[in-house]
Amino acid sequence: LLLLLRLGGTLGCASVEVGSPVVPLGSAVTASCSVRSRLCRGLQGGRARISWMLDNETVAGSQGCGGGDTEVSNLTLPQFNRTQAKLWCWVEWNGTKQRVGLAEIRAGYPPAKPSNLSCLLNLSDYGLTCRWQPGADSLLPTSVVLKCSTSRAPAVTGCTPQGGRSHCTVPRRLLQLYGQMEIWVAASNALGTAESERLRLDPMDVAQLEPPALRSIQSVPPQTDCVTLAWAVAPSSAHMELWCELRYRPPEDPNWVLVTGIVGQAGTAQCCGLLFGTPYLFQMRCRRHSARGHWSEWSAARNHTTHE
Amino acid sequence: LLLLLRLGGTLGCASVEVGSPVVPLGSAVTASCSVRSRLCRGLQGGRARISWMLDNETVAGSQGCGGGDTEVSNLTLPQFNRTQAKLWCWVEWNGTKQRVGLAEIRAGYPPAKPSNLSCLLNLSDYGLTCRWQPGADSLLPTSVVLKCSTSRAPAVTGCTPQGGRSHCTVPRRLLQLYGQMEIWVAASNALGTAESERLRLDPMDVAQLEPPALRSIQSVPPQTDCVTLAWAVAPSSAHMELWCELRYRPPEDPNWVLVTGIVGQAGTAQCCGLLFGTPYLFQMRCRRHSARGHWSEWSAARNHTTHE
Amino acid sequence: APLAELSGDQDFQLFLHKNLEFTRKIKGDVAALQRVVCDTFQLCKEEELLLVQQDLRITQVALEQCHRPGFQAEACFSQIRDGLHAYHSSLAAVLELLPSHAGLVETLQLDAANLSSNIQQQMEDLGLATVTFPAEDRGPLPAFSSRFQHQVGGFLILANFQRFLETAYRALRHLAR
Repeated sequence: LLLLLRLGGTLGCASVEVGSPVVPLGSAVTASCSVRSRLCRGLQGGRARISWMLDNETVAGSQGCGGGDTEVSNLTLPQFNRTQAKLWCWVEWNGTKQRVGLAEIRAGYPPAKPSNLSCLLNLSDYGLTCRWQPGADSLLPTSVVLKCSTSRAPAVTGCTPQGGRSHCTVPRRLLQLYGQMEIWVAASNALGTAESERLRLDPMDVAQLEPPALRSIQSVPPQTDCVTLAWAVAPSSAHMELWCELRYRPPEDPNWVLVTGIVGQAGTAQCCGLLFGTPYLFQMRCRRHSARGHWSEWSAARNHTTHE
Repeated sequence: LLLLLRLGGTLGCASVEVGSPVVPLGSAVTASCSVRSRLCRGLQGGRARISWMLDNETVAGSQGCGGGDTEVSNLTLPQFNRTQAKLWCWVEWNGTKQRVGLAEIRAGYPPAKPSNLSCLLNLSDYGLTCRWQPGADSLLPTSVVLKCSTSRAPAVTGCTPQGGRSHCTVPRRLLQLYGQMEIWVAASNALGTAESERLRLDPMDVAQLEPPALRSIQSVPPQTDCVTLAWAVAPSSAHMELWCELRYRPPEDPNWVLVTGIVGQAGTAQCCGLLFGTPYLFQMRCRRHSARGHWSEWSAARNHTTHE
Repeated sequence: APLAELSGDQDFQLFLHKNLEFTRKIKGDVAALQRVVCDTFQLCKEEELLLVQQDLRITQVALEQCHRPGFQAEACFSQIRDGLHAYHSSLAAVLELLPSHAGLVETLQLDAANLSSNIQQQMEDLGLATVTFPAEDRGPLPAFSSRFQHQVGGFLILANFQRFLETAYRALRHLAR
């Protein structure tokens, strides 16, 4: 009543063997189809006439005796140029053609070496997002993972890119903040493996700071050509020693005036030499005092018109 | 100043007991705070002066000896009208007031009986979405679940509404299609439970059909006042015996002409008596032949101008 | 009363009409899966697999009580119910074969189980002799000796299930007014 299947691995009426189910693109593929007449009910005694089809195209094999009542047909495809194909073995039986064996063949390349690996630490969730160039498509199912190790823990999978993307985010729990880590990309498929260069970094050194906020701008005191700006860093970098920059310009002037070396958390900064009665745009950005890591984006612009 | 609380289960320096942590709104609340001076380091020998606060308001208790070196203060709140409050027990110690005990009290009502339970079966994923009226808010944490049972399986939780909503969807695997099911809502909180009326239904009888599609409309043959419409049911109801209706009207005419009793899967329907050279709007809807369950929405309207 | 006499009974007719529709739905879903097997594995014609089918020895679920002459309604109902139960288990091999269509295969298993228990419930309601099946009759999953055999096995299970449903459908329709 139920699906009664031959249990275990005993060979059936016919079987197809291939040198390798995955081959480099353009290389040769050899296959053989063995038909054991004794095990194919209805084939007893007669010689099995074996034929081949590559997907829907007939291809010629060479048939001979495989000893006992086994017929064998060997096939060589000198240059296999499809990335994927089904190789069917057929036998003629009672005037019909029967599919009796199948080999699914894939072709492609070993994985290319991933390159240009870079990472950024997001200070809101402390996830480390890394990006890289995957290199040429291997045309084969390829597993890509980002590996990371610290001085105190062996290499683990930091994250796995989804949907064939070339970036993923290592969660906080796998990071060693303020410590040295090694990060690299490992790609592997049936034809080989490849690894990117190893990035040695402290996640904090690649922190993407959130921009500071310009609170207010006032002239100081009314008759001078200076203004005082009140500013504050983003809460997520409140515990850091920062190095900030201010830039300002009249809206129509393409060139910014840059004030560097503003140190500290929150406070005020002063700019002098401004023209009177002129509208100015002000922006500020910061980065960690250790001069490692990236500048934050420029803050939202704030405008202020100096007094007459 | 640290709160003198003793770890582990042994009674600490003080403890607060309440009649019940959850009471009907407006009813009385009684509490007692027992202070065991011997166990309160620094309190030995002196009489503990106990006082109470309900959230941030002082409330008066009556203090007496609880035998041995235990002081007890009893408190009665005749009419507890807050839905939630913290009842603090304080003791004076070294000239300071110390929090030594806490009881968190909630008040509300038993759950109201859910009503107006109705369900619809979505034919794309065969999820049964049920909605109901929750009734008056009990002001207490109340767990609400949709229960379902079939003649062959005991009651199980069909689904749990999320975020206080009054609807949820029973997944296909818990349904008995074309069989009799019982479905009801069960609500419970600390003060009681309530159940809705039980809905006895076959999920298929509350299937929400997708509207049919009007494929084409042609005049038949050129000189008559009839048109033939070609229409098809939605794939999700391809296996159903359907009963359909057609309606049509000139755009500016508010009244529809209705053609009922169109039976069958896909085919054609004919309308006659149409005015010549007049633009008409056509729509169609269906429901299951067994007259059980809901009409589908009307199909997208299709217009056709009859020949001159 | 024997099933045939009940043909006039309104509840029985409602049961038949509902489950005729249900069977049509299941047949449609099996046909959809057969199209997936054809598109995915290029296994589309049963006549090309007669030889290798003998290797697999996938037996059909016989519904001889449902064929005329000698149509025996109660026995036919029992055979349909048992057959649905068997296919519910066999479809596990198809589930393994088509992971990206797990939803459709699982729906098919649920439908087969529901139809089987609808029939069981109706027989109980009519007081007919009933054999209750253990809820979960999951024998060991069949072990195929090659991917090709697994694909052919999946193809044949669906083909047999489609034939089974066709016979069951005709039996139900024979009783329906």
